[in-house]
Amino acid sequence: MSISDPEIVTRSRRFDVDAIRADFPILSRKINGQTLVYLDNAATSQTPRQVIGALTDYYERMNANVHRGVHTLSIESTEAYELARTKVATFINAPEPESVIWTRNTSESLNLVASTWGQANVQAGDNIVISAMEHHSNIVPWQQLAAKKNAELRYLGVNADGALDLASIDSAIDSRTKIVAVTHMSNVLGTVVPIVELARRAHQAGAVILVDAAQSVPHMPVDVQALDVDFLCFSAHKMLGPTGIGVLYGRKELLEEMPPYMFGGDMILEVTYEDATWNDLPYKFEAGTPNIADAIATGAAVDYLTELGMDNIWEHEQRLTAYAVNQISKLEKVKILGPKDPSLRGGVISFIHEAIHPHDLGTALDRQGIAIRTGHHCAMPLVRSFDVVAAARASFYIYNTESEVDALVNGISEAERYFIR
Amino acid sequence: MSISDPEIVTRSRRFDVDAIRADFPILSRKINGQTLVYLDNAATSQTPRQVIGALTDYYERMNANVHRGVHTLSIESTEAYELARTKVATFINAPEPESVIWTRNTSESLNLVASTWGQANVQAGDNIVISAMEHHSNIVPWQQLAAKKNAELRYLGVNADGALDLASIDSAIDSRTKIVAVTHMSNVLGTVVPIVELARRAHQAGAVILVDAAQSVPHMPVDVQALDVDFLCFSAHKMLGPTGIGVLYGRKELLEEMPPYMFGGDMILEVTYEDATWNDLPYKFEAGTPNIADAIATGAAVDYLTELGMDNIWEHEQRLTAYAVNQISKLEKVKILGPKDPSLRGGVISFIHEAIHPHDLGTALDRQGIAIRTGHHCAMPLVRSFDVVAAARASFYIYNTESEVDALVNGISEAERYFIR
Amino acid sequence: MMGRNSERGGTGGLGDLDDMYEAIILDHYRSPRNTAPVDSPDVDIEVNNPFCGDEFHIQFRLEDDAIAEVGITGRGCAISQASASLLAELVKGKSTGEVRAAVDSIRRLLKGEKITDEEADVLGDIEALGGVRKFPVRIKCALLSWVGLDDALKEHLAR
Amino acid sequence: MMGRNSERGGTGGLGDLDDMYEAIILDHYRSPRNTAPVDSPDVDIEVNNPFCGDEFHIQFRLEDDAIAEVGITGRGCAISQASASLLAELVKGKSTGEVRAAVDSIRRLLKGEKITDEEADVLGDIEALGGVRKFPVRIKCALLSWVGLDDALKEHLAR
Ligand SMILES: Cc1ncc(COP(=O)(O)O)c(C=O)c1O
Ligand SMILES: Cc1ncc(COP(=O)(O)O)c(C=O)c1O
Repeated sequence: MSISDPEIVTRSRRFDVDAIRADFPILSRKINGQTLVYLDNAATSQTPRQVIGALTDYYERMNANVHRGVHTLSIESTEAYELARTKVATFINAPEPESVIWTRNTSESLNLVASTWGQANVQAGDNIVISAMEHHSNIVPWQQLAAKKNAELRYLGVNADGALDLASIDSAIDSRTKIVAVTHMSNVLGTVVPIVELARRAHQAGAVILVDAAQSVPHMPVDVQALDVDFLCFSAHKMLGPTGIGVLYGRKELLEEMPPYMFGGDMILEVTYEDATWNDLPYKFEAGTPNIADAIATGAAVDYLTELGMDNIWEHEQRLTAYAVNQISKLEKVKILGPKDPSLRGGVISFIHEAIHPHDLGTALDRQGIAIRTGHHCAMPLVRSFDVVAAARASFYIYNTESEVDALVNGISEAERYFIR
Repeated sequence: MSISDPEIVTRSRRFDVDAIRADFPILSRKINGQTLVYLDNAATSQTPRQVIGALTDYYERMNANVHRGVHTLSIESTEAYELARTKVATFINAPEPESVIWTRNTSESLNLVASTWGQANVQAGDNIVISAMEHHSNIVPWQQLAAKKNAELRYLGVNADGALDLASIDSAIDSRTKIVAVTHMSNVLGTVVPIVELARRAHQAGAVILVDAAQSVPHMPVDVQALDVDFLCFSAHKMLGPTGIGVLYGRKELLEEMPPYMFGGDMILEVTYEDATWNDLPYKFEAGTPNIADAIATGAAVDYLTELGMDNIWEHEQRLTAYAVNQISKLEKVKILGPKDPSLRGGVISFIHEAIHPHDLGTALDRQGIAIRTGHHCAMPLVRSFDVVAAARASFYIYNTESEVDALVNGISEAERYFIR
Repeated sequence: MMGRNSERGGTGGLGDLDDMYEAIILDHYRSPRNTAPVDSPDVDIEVNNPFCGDEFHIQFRLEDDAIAEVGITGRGCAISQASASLLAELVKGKSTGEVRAAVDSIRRLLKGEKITDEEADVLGDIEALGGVRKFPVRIKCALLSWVGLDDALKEHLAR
Repeated sequence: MMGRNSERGGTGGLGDLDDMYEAIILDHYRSPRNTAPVDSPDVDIEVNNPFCGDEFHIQFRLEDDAIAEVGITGRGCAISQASASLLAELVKGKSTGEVRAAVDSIRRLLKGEKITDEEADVLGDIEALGGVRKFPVRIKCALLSWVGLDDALKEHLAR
């Protein structure tokens, strides 16, 4: 994230948002007579024609079940499927492709680790450390594991300004901590969490660290070796890819020791009527026919992002976020949750209107073609800690512009004129 | 499957294979200079432009995360996603859409039942009954469950002619049987298993019955109420749909009692830092962002199949299978596994060449543009019971023709000329 | 994307929002009726929708099987608040049977089913909630207090 | 699809199959060498590939660190059978070090890496296996007996 590096500033001049927008067919759609302003990227991102084309191409040219087929289509689809895995591995700088496991989504990646690694490694009296700003998918699997194992679930705190309470690390992580499982970037507050520091502290205590990177991998350079993390989870649908596919990266030594998650198909080495043995990584964790087409399309999404440059993407979003925080703050009745300093956060801005319920605001914006998300954002306990039960959230990606931020701010004013008299 | 019904014979005249073939772009692909002859449908089926179009349309027009979004795209994608569920429910005559759960594939559906229902209902001393012709995905989850619970795994036998040994039911199913989990149609032998009879016997014993319908739902009319089954599992990719999505149908009363499988996202009702409660069916079993695009495309596949008529499809494949069994049997060195009587089997024909190893045969056929599968077909113990470790398999679908069967037979003769001198 | 701001400027931008937020709904949202707590209520329940966080506290006192006094407070979106206020107005003085019939009418109205002229007469202003039909995710908001009331009545009568 | 049969008729249909199944491979497949069992072998192992079911029984006897006698039997596809037979021919009389070097050469050959002229000389006919490179799923078949032999030697030498 060396955004002050001169080389990168030069490259970012080539970050041509108009050209990017032209790659996304949906962005020219009219909603209620207005051109779509899509600001719900933290929920799911839109899909460029390159990714849609990868899907179409797969089904029109090489669709076949992978692995062990001797016919041409099967050989080609296997190669394309494994090439996509290699692309993802390179993208996050995984030491080898077989430590990249395909799952359905971030949630499945998290459940996989809690069920297999957790089942094998967490004992009564141990503790599991997560943070108070996790998505439900990184809370509930650990609640369940802790309850089953008689282990303790501990929370790192969140300050009033939405930053992680670093002081809480001392009391949370100790010699009985088995795993620290934290988000890299909050999907509500936009807060970026200091993973390197947490990884150091976790490893010092003899624990492993898992990172929920659903909101970071799409938006910033993520290097699993530089971060020194043991597990990393993310979803393709939030990074220009298709729905239905996600990734679990795991340190190879850990993955090798873990029992399988599901049984059948590719994950099998040998079966008798009495017993079975498991295939090598990564197949040990991929039961049944994989999501071949969407894996290949994820490879195309990674190509697209790599070509833009993750540094440039982060810089674009930082600029947009600073502008948006500034403009939204001018609205008197609106309060932004999370860090005000744009350098501490990504392009996810949740806010509360003191007079308009988020759902009414969301509906009023939708009438103007502006898509935001409203609700608890699958982070009920966190949202409640701000003394509300629902918030509005605008979140950005590569194709968003300052004039779309203007449309949002203007749209909120319109809603005020409508609801407040 | 009333294929002698005059009404249906009339309709089948309208089963126009040339018109069907025109819907499948891949079928005009050249492989090694020859037009593709795709006979690997039991592994995965090809995809018509209507299904590819549903995917493209989704990403170009309405891509958004489902459920609880108040903006137009989210409302539209939610409706399309739930409409697809309703289409699948109608297709298998499920009493209500919420008993249709989206999974990744048949394997995940089977693992889900073994892990949740199995975990809650199977106790030490109980037994689980499967058959000797199951796919690994319907063997290993039950082996694991039995081992964990100290329960017994029992196998219904398979006769030398590939039919289920009905006599073995008496000794296998008893008052300690908790579940009978069997394939509807063998992916190796093509054998159609008498589910109605097994369901009756299972229910008589107080057990539930699960059907692995991966090879039946794509090819014949399947009615969960007429069959009187409790669980039914299948994959979209074998029925013209996309990869990465499957179905678990379950009787609502059973699904309601089952604990969730994975945690997070849509399956949550409420979360506090201490605890969580679950959403209603079907969401209780759908953690995280679902595979929205592929669910919608599965709806398009169901539309395509419904328009052709499952009775007509079954009739077409019966005709083709009878022709293929007859033609292949003329090859002296080839032995077909499974029932010779076409009315007892579907369009999956595994065979062994006494002089050519299946892999060499597969490669030789591929050089002629003919795609078959070779190997153990994820049914190692069954294949071994025929005293071989690998077999060649040709399997048919709606777009296959008698002249493709001729090409296969001719291709085998070519391979004989090449390998045997 | 340029010029978007001016393109959509003015106050006409929210035109068909009126389909959902009819004047009567905005009125009840801005000035909800019957919000005073009820002394020694016969029914005293909380209803909530965890997905949007809307929460209402519904109390009422019965006299000879008719609702003599009602009080509803809570927080929620314009739709759920107006709906709760409209409900409070409707039920006052009605017998439990009449109330449950009205709940049934409104459920069918929101599902897009036909209701009879007599039913419409009973609902009166409440028919305005029908505009929500076009916005399926908001139907739950409109129904929240009604479903809560119905459950509470059912339970009360079963006692 | 019509006329497919005649279109592809004749014997020319399998043209580039020869890339993989060179004459030398077909020859070793049809008449495998050194299939007789070895008396009191120093190394006696089974290797198998569960995915295709190929299985070989490899035995050999050492004299002064050289392979004096070798016997390989088993079943598999043309590639794995020919490969096993070629292996048996190669190793006879070679020192364990020479054999392990040859295994390394063939591994690199099949990975598509360059091998030196000296290595090619050692491999001789075995270079024919390189044709399998174009058929990635079959590389495992070609390597099966070599990997098994290498593991067995490694273990034997470690004793
Ligand atoms: C009978 C049977 N069961 C289960 C499966 C597994 O299906 P999937 O790989 O889609 O999970 C298959 C497909 O190979 C099958 O044929
Ligand atoms: C931080 C975070 N974690 C996890 C998830 C869950 O991702 P998915 O729904 O793709 O499983 C999300 C997305 O909503 C998220 O933002």
